[in-house]
Order: sequence, then C-alpha cells, then structure tokens
Amino acid sequence: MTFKRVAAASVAALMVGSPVMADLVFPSLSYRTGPFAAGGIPYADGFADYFTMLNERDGGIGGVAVSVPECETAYNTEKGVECYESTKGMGALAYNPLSTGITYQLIPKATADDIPLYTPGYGRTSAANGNVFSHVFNFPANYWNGASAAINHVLELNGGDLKGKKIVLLHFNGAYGKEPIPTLTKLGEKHGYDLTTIPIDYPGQEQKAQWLQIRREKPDYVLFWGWGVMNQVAIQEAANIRYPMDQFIGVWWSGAEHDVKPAGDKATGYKAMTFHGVGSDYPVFGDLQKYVVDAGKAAGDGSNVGTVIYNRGVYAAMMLAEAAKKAQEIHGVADITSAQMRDGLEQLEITNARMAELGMEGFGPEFKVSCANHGGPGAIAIQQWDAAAGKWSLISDFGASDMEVIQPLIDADSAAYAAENNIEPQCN
Amino acid sequence: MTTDMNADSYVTEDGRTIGPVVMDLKNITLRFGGVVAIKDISFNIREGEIRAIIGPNGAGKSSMLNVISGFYKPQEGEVWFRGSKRPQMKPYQVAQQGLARTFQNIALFEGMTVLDNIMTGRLNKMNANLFQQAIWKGKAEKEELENREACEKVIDFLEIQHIRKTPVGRLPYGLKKRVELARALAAEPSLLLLDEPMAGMNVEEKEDMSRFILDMNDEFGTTIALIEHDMGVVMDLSDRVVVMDYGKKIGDGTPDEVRNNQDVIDAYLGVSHD
Amino acid sequence: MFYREAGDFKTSYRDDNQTFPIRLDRAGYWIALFVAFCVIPFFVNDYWVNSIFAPFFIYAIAALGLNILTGYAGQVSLGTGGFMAVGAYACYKLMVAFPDVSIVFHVLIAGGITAAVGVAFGLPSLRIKGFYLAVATLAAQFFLVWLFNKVAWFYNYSASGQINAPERSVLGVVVTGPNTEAWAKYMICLVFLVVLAWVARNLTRGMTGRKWMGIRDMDIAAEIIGVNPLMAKMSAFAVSSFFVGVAGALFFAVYLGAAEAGESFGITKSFLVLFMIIIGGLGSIFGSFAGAAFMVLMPVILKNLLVGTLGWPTEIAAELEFIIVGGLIVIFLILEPHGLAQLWRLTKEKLRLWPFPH
Amino acid sequence: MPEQLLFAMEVTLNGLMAGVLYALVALGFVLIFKASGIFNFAQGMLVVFAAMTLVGVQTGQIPFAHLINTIFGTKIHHFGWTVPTIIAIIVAGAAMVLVAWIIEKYILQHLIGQPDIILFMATIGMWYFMHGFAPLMWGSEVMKLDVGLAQGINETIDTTTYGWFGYGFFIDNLDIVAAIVAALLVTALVLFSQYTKQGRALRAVADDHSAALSVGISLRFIWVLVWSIAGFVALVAGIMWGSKSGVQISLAEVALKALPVLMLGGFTSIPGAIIGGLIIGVGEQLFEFAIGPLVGGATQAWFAYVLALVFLIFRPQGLFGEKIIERV
Repeated sequence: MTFKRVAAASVAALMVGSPVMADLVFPSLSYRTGPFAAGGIPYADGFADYFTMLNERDGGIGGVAVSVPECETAYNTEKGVECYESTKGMGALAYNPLSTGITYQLIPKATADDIPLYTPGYGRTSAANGNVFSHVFNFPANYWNGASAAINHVLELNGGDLKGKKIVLLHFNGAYGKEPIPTLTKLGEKHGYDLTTIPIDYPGQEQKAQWLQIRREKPDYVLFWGWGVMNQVAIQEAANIRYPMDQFIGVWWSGAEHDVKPAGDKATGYKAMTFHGVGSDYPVFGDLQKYVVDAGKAAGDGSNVGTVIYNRGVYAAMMLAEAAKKAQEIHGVADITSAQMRDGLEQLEITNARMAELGMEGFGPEFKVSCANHGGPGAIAIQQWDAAAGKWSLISDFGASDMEVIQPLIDADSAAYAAENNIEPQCN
Repeated sequence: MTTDMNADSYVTEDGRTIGPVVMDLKNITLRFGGVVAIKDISFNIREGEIRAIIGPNGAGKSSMLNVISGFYKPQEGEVWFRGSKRPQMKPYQVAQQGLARTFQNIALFEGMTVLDNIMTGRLNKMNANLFQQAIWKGKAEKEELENREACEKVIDFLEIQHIRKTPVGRLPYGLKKRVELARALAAEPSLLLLDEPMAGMNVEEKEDMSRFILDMNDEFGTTIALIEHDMGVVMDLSDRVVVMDYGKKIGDGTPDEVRNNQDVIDAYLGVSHD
Repeated sequence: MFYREAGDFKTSYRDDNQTFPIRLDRAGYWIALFVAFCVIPFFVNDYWVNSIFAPFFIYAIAALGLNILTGYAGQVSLGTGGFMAVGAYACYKLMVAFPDVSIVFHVLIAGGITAAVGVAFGLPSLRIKGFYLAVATLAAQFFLVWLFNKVAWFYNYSASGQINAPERSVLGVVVTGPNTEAWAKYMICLVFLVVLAWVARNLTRGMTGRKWMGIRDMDIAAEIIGVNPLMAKMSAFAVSSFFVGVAGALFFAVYLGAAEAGESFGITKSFLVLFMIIIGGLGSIFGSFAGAAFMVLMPVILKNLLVGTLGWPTEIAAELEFIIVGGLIVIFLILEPHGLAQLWRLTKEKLRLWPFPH
Repeated sequence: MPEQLLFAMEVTLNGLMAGVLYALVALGFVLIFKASGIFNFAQGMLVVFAAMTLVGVQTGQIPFAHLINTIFGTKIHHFGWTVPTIIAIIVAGAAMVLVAWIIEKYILQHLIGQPDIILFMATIGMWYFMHGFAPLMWGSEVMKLDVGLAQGINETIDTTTYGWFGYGFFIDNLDIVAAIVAALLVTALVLFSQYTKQGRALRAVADDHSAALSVGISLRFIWVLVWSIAGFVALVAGIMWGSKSGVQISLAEVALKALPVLMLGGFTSIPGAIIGGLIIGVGEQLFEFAIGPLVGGATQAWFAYVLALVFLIFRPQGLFGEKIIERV
C-alpha cells in the first residue's frame, strides 16, 4: 500500500500547492547545479540575501514583506519554463531568468502575461529599445555596451589610436557569444583595427587550436565572451602561452573569482568589464553581514559575500527593490501588481544620492530609465585581478559607451523583431 | 506420360510429375581467399523433385546453397534459372524470383511472433506503399488480410496453430525449425532450399519433418533442394542426390545409384586419400 | 478476474489484427482518448500544459520516431537532437517565408525536410552496423548544430542567432506565440501525437514494420528472404526523422516559442530521447509513451515533492532528483530488464490470471 | 622553412598531445568493454567523481557538508586540515575501488547474463545517479586541482626550436606530463595483463566469458578488478583534465570526445584507443588550422565524428577491430 501512498503524494505534488502570498514576490530562477553552478550559486545567494536584508532591516519594501521563491533551472530552458509557470501563480512581480535561452523564450510570454523581465547584463541586447520590448528591462548595461567599453578602454591605453591594431574576439559559439560581433565590426570600421573572431564550442574544455592561433597571430588585445568551464580553461591557456594578461579582457560573465583562481598566480593582470562595484567595501555589506549572515538567514554559507557574482545578484535585487518602491509611489498602493511593477521599472531613477542612502555609493552609475530606453546608460568599468591579494579591483570609472554606433544596431534588431511579431511601438 | 527420367518430364513411381530443369548450375567454383570451397561443380534441379545434397562435414554443401540463394558470389561458373542465365543479383532479388530457404542455424526473427515471422515470408506478395500502410486503409488492409489467410493455411498445414502469437524467442528448438519452414513455405516458392532441416532433432521430430517435406512436395508441388546428414532420411525422401566431398562432386543420381557409387562409399567410410 | 480474454472470441482476421485485442484494453483506450480530447482541455492551465503536457506529448513524438529507427529497425541513433533542430529551423523558415500557409503544413513539411536529411545521414548504415553506426549519427548531431549556428540564413541574420516563433493560428485559434491559450497548445500537440502514434502503430504492425524488425533481428537472413536492406533502412530513417522533425518543429514553435541550435538541440537532447525509449521499452509504441512520461514527469514530481512539499533547498533537491531517477532506472532494470512496456505487459499477464495464479 | 609549414608542424605536435588526453579517457571505456562487453556510459562521471574526491580529500572538505548542514542546521565545511597529494591520490584510488565494488555488488551482479543493451542502460542509471551524487558529496563549485604538475609553455622546446627554425614551438608542460603518464599507464596495464595471474584471468574473460568461468575464474572478482582499473584510469584522466580547468561537473563531457576515438580504434583494442586518440587529436587540430578559418571556425565540434565516419565507411569494424565475417 505504500506504493499507493507515494502515487497519491506524487499526484498531489504535481499540483502546485503553494498558497498565494500577500507578499511582494520576486522569483529567483537560479542554477545551483549543472555545468554553470559555480556562477549560479553566488548570484542566487546575493539576490536572496539582499531581499532578506530588506525584510529584516526595513520590514520589506514599503511595509510589505518580500518573498523570493527559488526555482532550480540548472541553466536549462525547459526547466526554466516549468519554473516560470510554477511561480507565476504566486503573484510574481518580475522575473530575472538568469539565462539567455530562458530570457528569449520568456520575452513574448511574459509580455503577454503582463509581467516585466529584468535582465541586467544578459539576455536580448536589443531589448534596450523599450518601444518594442515593453516588458523587458536590461539596464544598466548590455553586451554591446560591453564591447564598446572594452574598445574605449583599449583606445585609452593607446592614446586614442587603434589603426592597424589586431584585436581578437574569443567567444562562446552560441547566441550569447555572438552578441558583440556586430558592434565590434562596426567599431572596427570606425577606429581602424582588425577584428578576428575565434569561436569556442560548448563546453570549451579543449581550446588548444584557439590559443595556438592566438599565439601565431599575436593580437594586441584579446576580448573574451565565455561562460562556465570555458573561462577557467581560457585563462589557463592564456597563461600557458604567456599571453600578456593585461591585454586580455573578459566580459562580466568571464570575470569572477572562480574563473581566475584555478590558474593561480599567472592570472594576475587579467581584466574584466563590470557594471557594478567589486569587493565588500560598501556600507550595505555591513548590513548584509549583520541582518542576514550573522543572523543565520543567508541563502548560502556566507562565504560568497563580496565576490563579483554575489555583488551582481545584490545589485539586481537592489534595482528590483527600488523599482518596486517607485511603483508603490506612482500607484499609491503598497501591494503592487506586476503591471504596476513594470511602470516602476520604466520610471526608475537611480541617483548618486540614492545610492549613498542605500549604502552603495559608487557601486554603480547614475541613470534614468524611460519608456523608449530600457537599457540604461551603458556605463561600464574595468576591473583587474590580483592573484596575490586574491581580489579584483576597479581600475576605471563607469565610462559611457559609444551609443552612436550601438543605437542603430539596437534599432535595426528590434525593428526586425517587431516586424516578425507585428508589434506596435508603445511610446509615442 | 513417360517414366523415363531423361525425358523433359516424367512421372515417378509414386505418381508425382517431375518437370523440366528449373535451376541449372554450371561449373561453379567458389573460393574464400586461398581456400577453395567449391570446385567446378555442375548439377541441376528439376521442377517438382526433391533434390538432396549430401556429403561429409566441410564438403561445401552449405556454400553451395548460399551460391544458389545468391548470398555468395562464385568466382567462376553460371547459374541458370528457368532457362536463362542469372545475372549478378543481390540475395533479396533472388528471393523475389521465387527462391525461399531455411538455415542450418535457425535464422528466425527472435523478437517477432510466430505469425509475424511467417508473414515475412509473404513480403514479396505485398506491395502497398508506405502511405497506404501508414493509414491502414484500402490496399494495405486488404493485402494484410488476404495474406494472413494464406499464412493460416501454412500454419494449419504445419500444425503450429497454438503458438501463433508466441514470440519466437520463447520456442523450443524443434518448433523453431518448423516455424522457419513455415516462413519459407509461406512464400509459395518455386524452389525451396532446406539447409539441414532435421539437424538436432529426435526421431519423432524427424518423422514429423519428413512427413511435412513429402507433403509439401506432394500437395503444393514445391520443388525442394535439401542438405541433410542423416543418410537414411535422404535416401528415403529424395528423387535424386548430389554427393560432395572436399568441394568436389563425387556422385550424382538416384539414391540407388549413389548408394552403389564407389567414390561415395569411400568418402563416407573414410578411405585414406593417398 | 475482471481483466481477461476468455470468452472474447475473434471471428475474423480483422478482429484478430486489431491493436487492442482484449475488450478491457480497448475500452481503456477509448476512455483515455475521450478524457484526453473531451475532458482535459476544459481543465488545463498554463502550468499543466507548459510543464507537463506539451513536453510530454512532444517528447513522446520524438520517442516514437527514435523507437521506429532504433527499437524496430535496430539502427542506433544519437542524432535525434540534430534532427529536431532541422525540424525546428525548417519550420521557422517556412513560418516566416509563407505566413499565410497553415502552420500544420509548415510542421508537416518540416518533418518531410527532416526525413530527407535523415536519409542522407542514414546512408552509412548500409556499411556500418551496431554501435559503430552511432558515430554516423553523432556526426549528424554535431555537424547540424554547428551549421545552424554558423549559417546566418537559417536564423534570418538576427544578431544573436536565436529564432522566435511568430504568432500563427489553426482554424482561427492561435496556436503559436505568446497569446496561445493553454487548451489550444494542448490540443495541437495532442492531435499531432495521436495521429502520429496511429501512423506508427499501422506501420509497425504491417509489412514495413516486419521488414524493419527483420533487419533488426537478423539482417542477413532478412535480406536472403527478400528484404531489400537499402529500402528497409532508408524507410526507417525517413519515417523516424519525419517524426523527430515534427517533434522539433512543435518543440520550437508551440512549446518554447524561441530556440537556439546549440542550447535547445544539443547532444543532451539526443541522449534524453534515447534514454526514453530504452527505459520505456525498445520496439514498443506504449514504451515510447511510458519512457517520455517517465523522463518528463519524474523530475517535475520529484521537484514538487522535495521543494514544494518538503521544503528542501533547491540544489539538494535537484541533486536528489538525479540520484532518484538513476536509482529508479537501475531498480527497474533489475526487476524487469526490458523496460516499462514489458513491466506493464507482465503486470497485465498476471492480472489476466488473477485471482487464480496457478 | 616557410612559416605555414612551421605552424602546421606545431599544430600537429599539439594535436598529438591533445590526442593523448583523449586516449586517456577512451582507455577507461575500452578496459570495461573488453572485459565485460559493457559500453560504460558513466565513464565521464567516474572521471568527475574521481577528481572531485581527490580534491575534496586533499583540501580536507567534509563530504555531504551541505546536506548535513541542511538537515542538522550545522555549519561545517572543512576538517581544517590538508592531506598530502600522494595520500589524497591513494585515498581517491581506494574510493574508486569501493565504487567498483558497489557497482558490482548492487548492480552488475543482478544483471548477469542480460543482453548488452540492458547493461548499457544500467550505466545510464549510474550516470544519472553519480550526476547527483558527486555534487551532493562535494558541492557544485569549481574545485581547484593542484597536484603539483608543471603547466605552461615548455621553455626548452621553445628555445630549441627557435634556434632551429626561428620560430619557437609551443608545447604545454602538462601535455608532456600527460603523455608520460599515459605511456606509463599503458605499459603498466600491459605488464599487468601479461605477467600476473589476475591479468591472465582478465584476458581469459575478455576472450570468452563462459570458457573462463569453466576453468574457475571468478567473474565477480574480474568485474570488480576491471571497474577498479577503469576507475583508476578515470582518476588519472581527471587529474590531467582537471589541472587545466578546475574540477566541475562539466568535466564529464570529455567522455564525448572519447566516442569518436573508440569508433576509430575499435572498442576492444588498447593500442586502438591510443592510436585512435592521436589520429583524432592531430586530425581535428590540423583541420581547424587549415580549413577552420574558411568556414568560420569551431570545427572541432564535429570534425572528429566526421573523420571517424569516413574511416568507418572504409573499415566498418574500426581500425583495430576484428574483420567482420558475415555468415548464415
């Protein structure tokens, strides 16, 4: 008869049993398992811990408690669909799907369900065009901003002249890795450098051919769009061929502690882009420590606090919390809906003064979201790894990117999407 | 009609009509690398007769059968079928010409039921196309039912009604042999090749099998060529016998003729070859 | 006692040939169809369709296709993911190029294109046999995914290489895109599944199926009794790829709505579908359903049980899911090595005799 | 010498080195297949599990710490000690023997006499099981593996070749170590199977199961033995691959690279695995070097399989497989 009981329990389990909560619900589609777990764990921890801190310290947002139901996607699109559907009914206010694949398939779906998507630093770049993507927000920066910022950094190092320089883009051979190619090509026409793209196929455990090619061609700079085990191997191989680390610049998904640590001391000097602050030298981390970690309420074991990806989770949570606050202001209700949340995101304004109030002064740039611009300022800083000290440090301010080149690309790509899907521009 | 065996067709003592030559093998030589399996052998098979190929182990009997059924391609020699020379053919094309056979080590489709195995024997009688089969209407269903009926006749004849729906893998050896025979018979072959149909059987099963072979020949007029070890059975069953030894033909004729052939006696009694 | 065939006599070969010769099975089949078509559509919501029914139906189609090739015709294939990608990308190109043609035709033509590609990659099966054939299909898997990634024409030159399914409708009901009602999504998948399962059943019980099984069980003997191995193998590759292509098209257009070759149709997909038919039962239509159900439902049930009901942390639950699925596979094997379908058959045989087992 | 030729030589050398790493993974498959006819789908997971155990033991990590913390509300992570590399390797090796014993006792023993496909399915079950079990035991983070192997460009080769051609070749020290270890491993395996009683028993079983049983060889012992050896080979492969990338679950994917090697070399031949690995390694590196840039690169994704396919069309039984004679 035990079998019968298990069967009955299974059927009951299939029906999602969680009651609808009167909280502000921000589901966390995390991946703490699978090939990319190393990046997924600290992000999910940071995301959850920030909201826990708001609950503990401020009693939630505007007096309403926040709940962060977590759902494991293992970076798998189909599991992401299940997670979306199973958390949607809880009154989800916004989704941060944390995977390119899941984002792409949620963009139309969430739009139809009137739930905003917040995809900081990933997902569909052209979603920055709020005219077409009414429910998608990817401020403060996207991959094309990243590509431009990297070139700006290189320009700065070379006194503003890149004529005849060789730049290699080493990238994951998939949607995410191919994102920067159009921008870099256009920028190449503008600044006169040679661009070579070298793809690496998933999983990227073996990159010998790619690095031999880099060794032969001796590029002046290598830009890198990798993810997962690809990062560790690339940094190790760069060290192996003794490529100068300070000419090797990764995107923000290739610039975490666990990416550089396996290569040891030789990784010193490696650079990465970032759109938020590094380290735990901000007042907010004191509160996180006090209200969350020390109180035993942390999502993880507390050891990730202050790491690059943890901070990114904190930053994303902060943005959503601020947008929720904005939404409460606009609509004058505390218990907002997802549609109101969308308005909050669209009218969000982050000032330095507000950042200071939040205990995050200098953690990210100032900006204002608008109906047409969901992409923020695209301001990006460069961080550099010091293996001896075991930490990243910012070596530049959050600098603007070349919107002159990027904006037409965004317009073209979003226009194509709008045409395929019969979308009317929403801002007039 | 005459009883003269050299005539175009004649009537045997037990009243069966033996017709003209169906299959004529001319100077067949088959080599595997350096090994000569069959050396310059010629003989023929006539319509309606039971033709036996005998010989000690390794004489090349099974190779001969494989040449007839097109599985081995002889290096020299010609195969004539129904009065015309057979071109190079794939085994399945040979089967389409009306040859069916059984195998020394049973070659049934173990994952299918007895009925399905027997139905495969009729695959050359069915030609509904893929689409018709996919929707199972019209020609496909009609053919299936007609051929099922034909198979049921064979099933009745070989007395295997009770195991129709049993997967072949579960059957005992003797029954498998019978199912294999049924599959070959279901094809209504103009020439049926039997490779040691009685190997490994007990006396009772052998008697059953002999009866089936004779009845097949008698009732359906099937031409049969068979390989067999059991000399007694061969001599009782067959109209004519070819004797092979070391890839060569050492005798050919009626059972009585062969029995008295000195070379055959030597081969079977094991006279030293020096 | 209640489940038996005694007294249920067949008077024609047509009756004897039917799919469910036992009366109770037949009744169960019609009830299941009735419930699937006339009851469930009124109760489904987004969660049930998107998390359970749509993936289950679509994987069942893919499993049927692979089972035809591997289970019935005995040709091992690890290219299912690649062939699904062909179906998906063909469907996308057709949807965008001919917006006025019904999506049903797009899906079917996508299946046809996949069939052609399948036949091309199936040709080496004439020389390479058994496990070695897996390499030919692996070559297809990796080459096709690489191709869809590399050639921008396939994804209409979009910046990231993702494809998105535009909104299309059947008989005025929207079936693709974000505005699809749950029941519409459910129905289109169900209709394709039922029709294709019926086709698979017809093909496998007729002469084509016997030729496939002949090739599988003993290819040389099959050739000698008259099966043309070229035709048999190629028809198996074609039909199988057609099914898989349809599954890929539905997977992209109806289920996910967006896809990328490497992520949605990678080698893991090939293995997943292979596991389904192995666990369900090779050479069994029911097994394809059972295997797809097991692999789709098991993780969802376990997740809801462990996370939803017991409140375990998600990563421990995810790891336990793997452990439990793996453990169940091994336990099933030890209990009944020939898959869920055989387990089901044996249960029914026992039931037939119940309550007099001797 | 023209530059392109030099580059091609360098690529070839590196291809050989990559091939050694492929061969190391393929070897694990061959051993089990030869002795028991099982295609061990879980070999890649054995690599992950072995490497994780090694690092876990070495750094003094507490197994199942996360699970324990969740159930008991504790906060434990490490024992607070580190274990010398050599001892950690021995412990990890012992763990693999234990795994082999468990697999034999709880899985294979119940499946004796079943068709190959059933045993293959059982290894799929093992793959799933270990996919969950390994991170549950040791966590999902990237584990840094450092057993003190040299890494990076080999200076001697660089300067020597520079002296000869005016272009210094790049060879990774780790690859040289891997080649030496692989050579030692294969030699040890050959010596073991030729000169020890157990080795002879192993070969007897590989030749003919029932004949070996009839002369009194214990199949159970042989299976434990061969799975243990495969586990040890997995550990070595895990060390080599893990030194480069850190240890994480995606290490299991290296097993995919072994498939074309096996197809090429034949499932039953140890020299086949080595030579197959070398051919695949050189082939895909040279192809990427010569043709890759013309078609957009990343051809390694499929080239190995297409190469194996072409070989198989001409030799359906693989390079070292026995010729298939068809008979009825």
